Amino acid sequence: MEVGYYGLLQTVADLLKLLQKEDIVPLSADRKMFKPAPVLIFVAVFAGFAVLPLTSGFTGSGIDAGLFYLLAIVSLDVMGILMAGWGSNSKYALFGSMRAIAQIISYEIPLTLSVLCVVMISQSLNLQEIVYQQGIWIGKIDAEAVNYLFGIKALGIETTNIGGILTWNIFRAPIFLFAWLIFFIASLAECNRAPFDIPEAESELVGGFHVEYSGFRWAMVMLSEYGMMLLVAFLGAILFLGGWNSPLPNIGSVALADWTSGEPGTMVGHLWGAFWLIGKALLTVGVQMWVRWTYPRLRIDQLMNLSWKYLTPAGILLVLLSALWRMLMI
Amino acid sequence: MIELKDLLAPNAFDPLIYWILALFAFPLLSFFTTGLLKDKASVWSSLLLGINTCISGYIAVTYWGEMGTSLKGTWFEIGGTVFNYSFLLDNAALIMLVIVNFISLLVHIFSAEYMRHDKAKPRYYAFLGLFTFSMLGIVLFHNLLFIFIFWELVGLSSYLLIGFWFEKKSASLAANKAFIMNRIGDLGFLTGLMILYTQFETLDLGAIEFMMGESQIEDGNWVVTYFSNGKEVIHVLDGRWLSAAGIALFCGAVGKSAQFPLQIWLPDAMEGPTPVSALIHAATMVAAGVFMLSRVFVLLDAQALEVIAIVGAITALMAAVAALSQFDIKKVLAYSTVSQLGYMVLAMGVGAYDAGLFHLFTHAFFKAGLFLSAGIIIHQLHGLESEGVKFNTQDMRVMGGLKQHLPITFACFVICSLSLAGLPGFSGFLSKEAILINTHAWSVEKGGGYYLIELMAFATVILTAFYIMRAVMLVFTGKFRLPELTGVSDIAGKLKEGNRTLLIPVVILALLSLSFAFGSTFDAETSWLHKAVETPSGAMVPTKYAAVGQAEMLESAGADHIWLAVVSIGLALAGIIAALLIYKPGAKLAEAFDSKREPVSPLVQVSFYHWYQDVLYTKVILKFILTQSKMLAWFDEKILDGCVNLLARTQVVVAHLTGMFDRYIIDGFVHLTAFTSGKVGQLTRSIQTGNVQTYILSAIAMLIMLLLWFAF
Amino acid sequence: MTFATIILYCFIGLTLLSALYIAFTKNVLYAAFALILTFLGVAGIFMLIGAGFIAISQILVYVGGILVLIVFGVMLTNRLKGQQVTTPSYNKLLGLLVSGGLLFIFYKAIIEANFGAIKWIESAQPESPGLESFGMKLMTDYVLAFEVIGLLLLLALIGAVKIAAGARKEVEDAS
Amino acid sequence: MPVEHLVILGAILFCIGLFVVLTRKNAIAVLIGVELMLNASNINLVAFSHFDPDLLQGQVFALFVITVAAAEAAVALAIVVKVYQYFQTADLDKISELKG
Repeated sequence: MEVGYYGLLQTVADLLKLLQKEDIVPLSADRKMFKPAPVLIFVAVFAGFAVLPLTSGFTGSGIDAGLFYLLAIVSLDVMGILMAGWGSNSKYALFGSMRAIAQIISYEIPLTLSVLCVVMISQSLNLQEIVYQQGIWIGKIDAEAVNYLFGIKALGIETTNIGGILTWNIFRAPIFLFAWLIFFIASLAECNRAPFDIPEAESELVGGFHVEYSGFRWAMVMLSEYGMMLLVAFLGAILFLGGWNSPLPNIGSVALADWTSGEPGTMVGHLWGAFWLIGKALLTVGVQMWVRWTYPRLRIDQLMNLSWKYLTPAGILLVLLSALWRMLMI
Repeated sequence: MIELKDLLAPNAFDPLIYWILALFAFPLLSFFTTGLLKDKASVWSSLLLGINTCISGYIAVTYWGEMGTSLKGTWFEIGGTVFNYSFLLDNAALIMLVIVNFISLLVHIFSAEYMRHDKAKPRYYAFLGLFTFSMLGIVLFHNLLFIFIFWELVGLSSYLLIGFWFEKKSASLAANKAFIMNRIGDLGFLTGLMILYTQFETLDLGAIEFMMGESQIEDGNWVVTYFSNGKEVIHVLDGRWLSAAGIALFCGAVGKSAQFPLQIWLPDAMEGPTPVSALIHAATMVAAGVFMLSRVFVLLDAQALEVIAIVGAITALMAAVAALSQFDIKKVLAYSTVSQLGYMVLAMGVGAYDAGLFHLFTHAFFKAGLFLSAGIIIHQLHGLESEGVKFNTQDMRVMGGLKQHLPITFACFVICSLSLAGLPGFSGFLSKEAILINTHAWSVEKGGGYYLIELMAFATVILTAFYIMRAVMLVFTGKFRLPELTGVSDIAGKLKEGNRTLLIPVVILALLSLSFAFGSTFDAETSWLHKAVETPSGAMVPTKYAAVGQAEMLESAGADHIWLAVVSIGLALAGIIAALLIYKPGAKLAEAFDSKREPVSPLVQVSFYHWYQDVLYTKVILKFILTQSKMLAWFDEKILDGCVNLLARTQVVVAHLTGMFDRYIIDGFVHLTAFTSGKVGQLTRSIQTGNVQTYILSAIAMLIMLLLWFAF
Repeated sequence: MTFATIILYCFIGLTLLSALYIAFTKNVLYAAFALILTFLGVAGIFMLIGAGFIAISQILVYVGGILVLIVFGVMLTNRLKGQQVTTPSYNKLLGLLVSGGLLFIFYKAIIEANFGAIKWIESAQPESPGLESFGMKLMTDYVLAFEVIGLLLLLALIGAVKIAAGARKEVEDAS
Repeated sequence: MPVEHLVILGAILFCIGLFVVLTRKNAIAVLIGVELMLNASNINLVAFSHFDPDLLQGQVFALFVITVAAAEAAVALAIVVKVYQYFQTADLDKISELKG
């Protein structure tokens, strides 16, 4: 039984249903911590959206240190989870929150390192600027900026006006293919998605840190979790996959890139930009779901091993390589 | 004038030093390495000794000469005092070198069989090596300090070997006895060294001899003048110190060479393995004393020589008497050694340096031969022992008629015995003859009571012949007494001649006991060996104290040479014939011999118990000392301690009084002080809460006050 | 009074209130969570007086790092029997006196110093510097301090791990 | 917006931190107080930096202070955990081995 055409309104209906539900607070819970915890999580996650450049002309807040801000504000999420786990006064919740925190803090490091790679190549913390660099409108930010194939100036193949997929970060510096991989894996762990979902591990912990929540508080927790997924998907798209830039390059007179993206600031530009960015982000979310269905859950030691023994050293190596790559670009 | 430095100055480098070091190195190597080996120890150490013998032979041939080769060097210096080492390879040293090595080698070979079944064989061979090494030191060094060091080493190694079977109480006691008796003698030796050092400020024998020659007797004082580091030194000692030095040095020889009154250790030393006895008696231990005497011979004055002669004669006679009635074959030989050593010392005493040394050399061979023959007998008899049958393998009462069973041993034993008895044609005759002639000359010179000495020497001849033939008869003739004693009749058939390893050394030694080995049959004077060791002409000792010249003495006695020889041969023959008659098979004494127990006749007891010397020492001297100690202890305990205790009691009473004063009055003050400071401490301590926050609190409070102070 | 100034005072109020809450609550965990608000308030103030980078660093380091550490510390150093993790206090009066006294002195000093009258403050043109110049500054004028601080951080982390790791040994042995 | 207000805010925050440090028995609560004090100093640094002609000195130092605070917190908490394992308490009142 679905609501709406093809069940399109199902989410809205669920939301409405959950909002109407009774706000149950367990008797032994610490009310002062139990209650605000979902709010903190929700705020932390959705504050991150503030700096995302949705299109070429539309950004919540275009601050200089946008990327830095995003990483910082998202880490607030940890405190919320801690509050929730502790406040619930339930061992499952506590275990879940402990696991979640250990995992999030561990994976924050490779995540940050992979992001750092991008920052080193782009020389900017401003997300909008990072996106501009990856497309044909690079001139709008810096009139003298030039893109080369693989970012290597020595090759002499200028791609400034070709744009499209060739100017995406994973093309500007091909080592970013690995950086993006690390980013993707780490981001999966950041939002507690399978195969890194031991904090929720239904089979052992029932539901992780939010096991005691119900009603609209539970809805907020779930909303922020899926919000987080979308956020990291957006971030991945912006950092590595060209953001709102069209994937299609100009090939001589067949100016596919020009045709599939509008002049920044114009309505066409907004539409095309939003289309491409949301498309890329949803595709990433799709991959996340696909991974969830495909892979089994990791054990805690495997999880930690992966982060500390493989992803972190690889991330450090990539940072070094990015620095070298940046040398090639100028 | 004499400069001490010049006397001690090292001479030019001589490759001889390498040979000497090699001589020391091989026995020492044997000492250190055989302990690591097991069954191969005998072969290995015999090989090393063989090499050493070859080296000594080579050196002897190369450096054979009249004056001897001397080698000097600086050992170390303390301030201006030089301690040097020096070697002297004169003929005596070279012969001793060969003899020591050669007999040691034979003993090694003999022991290979004799000690075959002993588990501690490596230790045994190690000790043999050490023994040889130490003896070589005495022979080669020409510095009294080094001689003393090696002298002590010889003492140590003899102690180790006598007590080799230390599981046996008697063996360890015998070792102790030997060691202690030697210590008493060494005390004398050390005293002699000190006297010499005071006078000459060096212990190098060459230097001492030289300076001795330069020293004088003025107003009864012994004066030595020389330069030491450019400063003139005049040492003056009372003239009697000179005699004292000689006698003190002789004391060392008394201990080591088993002279009266310290000779009692030697018979007990028979507790060691028989080859060791051979080594001790022939070449190493007891020879050391005589050899040392020969080394210091020129330092001995007439007084000392007289003492030496008398002691030697007494020893010779006493030991010969003691040998007459022993049951133990090794004891007979042991007393015989003591007696012969007495001869040697006597020779030294009468100034017959050459005769004494000559007798030392000849004696070394025939006594080693006798001991090793006895060793064969003991070893073969030991082979008869089994679980059920135990007997004393050294007791002559179990022997008899061994001629049939051990023919070669018999032959060797007889040859060596005749040599000991001093029959012409054997080496013993030569050397003994020389001693007797010299003694006669000396007695004639001195006259009076000194004829007694000569009498003793001649009496010893007949006794020697008698006791050694007694031993031969009892051991080899008649019937085998063991089967009867044990009650096992077929035991006699099992007795076999010793194998080649045992026989070869004995045969060699027997051959060397024949006089032709020394180039002369009747006259010692013509023997090459005798010629090689000429008496030092002209004494070094200041003339007033020097003995009468040797040459004149001999000349005066030359006429008596022939009849002296006749008398001594006659005496020896008389002794032999008496023994043959008394102990011939079927004779009364020989038949009843096996049933003999402890002797009853007082005269025989005197002989058997060696003049009761041991008893005398334990009963009289020890008892005297013990009684004295007890008295002293009583005196100490009752009177001295009583005084002390009284004093202590008084002290305690006073101490109590002062203690009370201390406790109540002085401590009262101290406690008051302590209490006060403790209270103050408690007060101040309460601030130290150990709590950081309190500290911060007070610090900030202070800061605030400070700021307020400055601001307002 | 601009809108930004009102917001600024709001942040100041938030900071003070949460700090006071920390000072007077007995529950260590509440204090720790109230600290979030304090830090966020301070971050807001920083943001509004043109120190955006510091503000974000404040959030990242304090909230994302130190606070988590503190909360973990609370959890690790208390036997979790009941719900409340309380801490008694002592020296309350003395503490109040001393900190009050210090505050009084500070206040006096600040008023007397009259910062507003200082020339370089008076003539200053408050503006927000770019992130880029901040980075340039760090990598040029302050590069030594920057490197040293990095080294310090590394050493501190290694030290912390070393100190805390000792106790885990038996657990590892057991497994 | 006068600079005094911010400086006074810093002073108040510092004193609150000091109060916490002085009165709390729990070692971690004391640590919280220390963090408050560090923040107070940061406020001062940034506040003056706002008017600073050189503009960034204060901010740079504030950044350093934050870093040092992070290091300090890590080490301090490690020590507290260790102390807790040893004394079975994090109560500063009871950890007074140095008591005179």
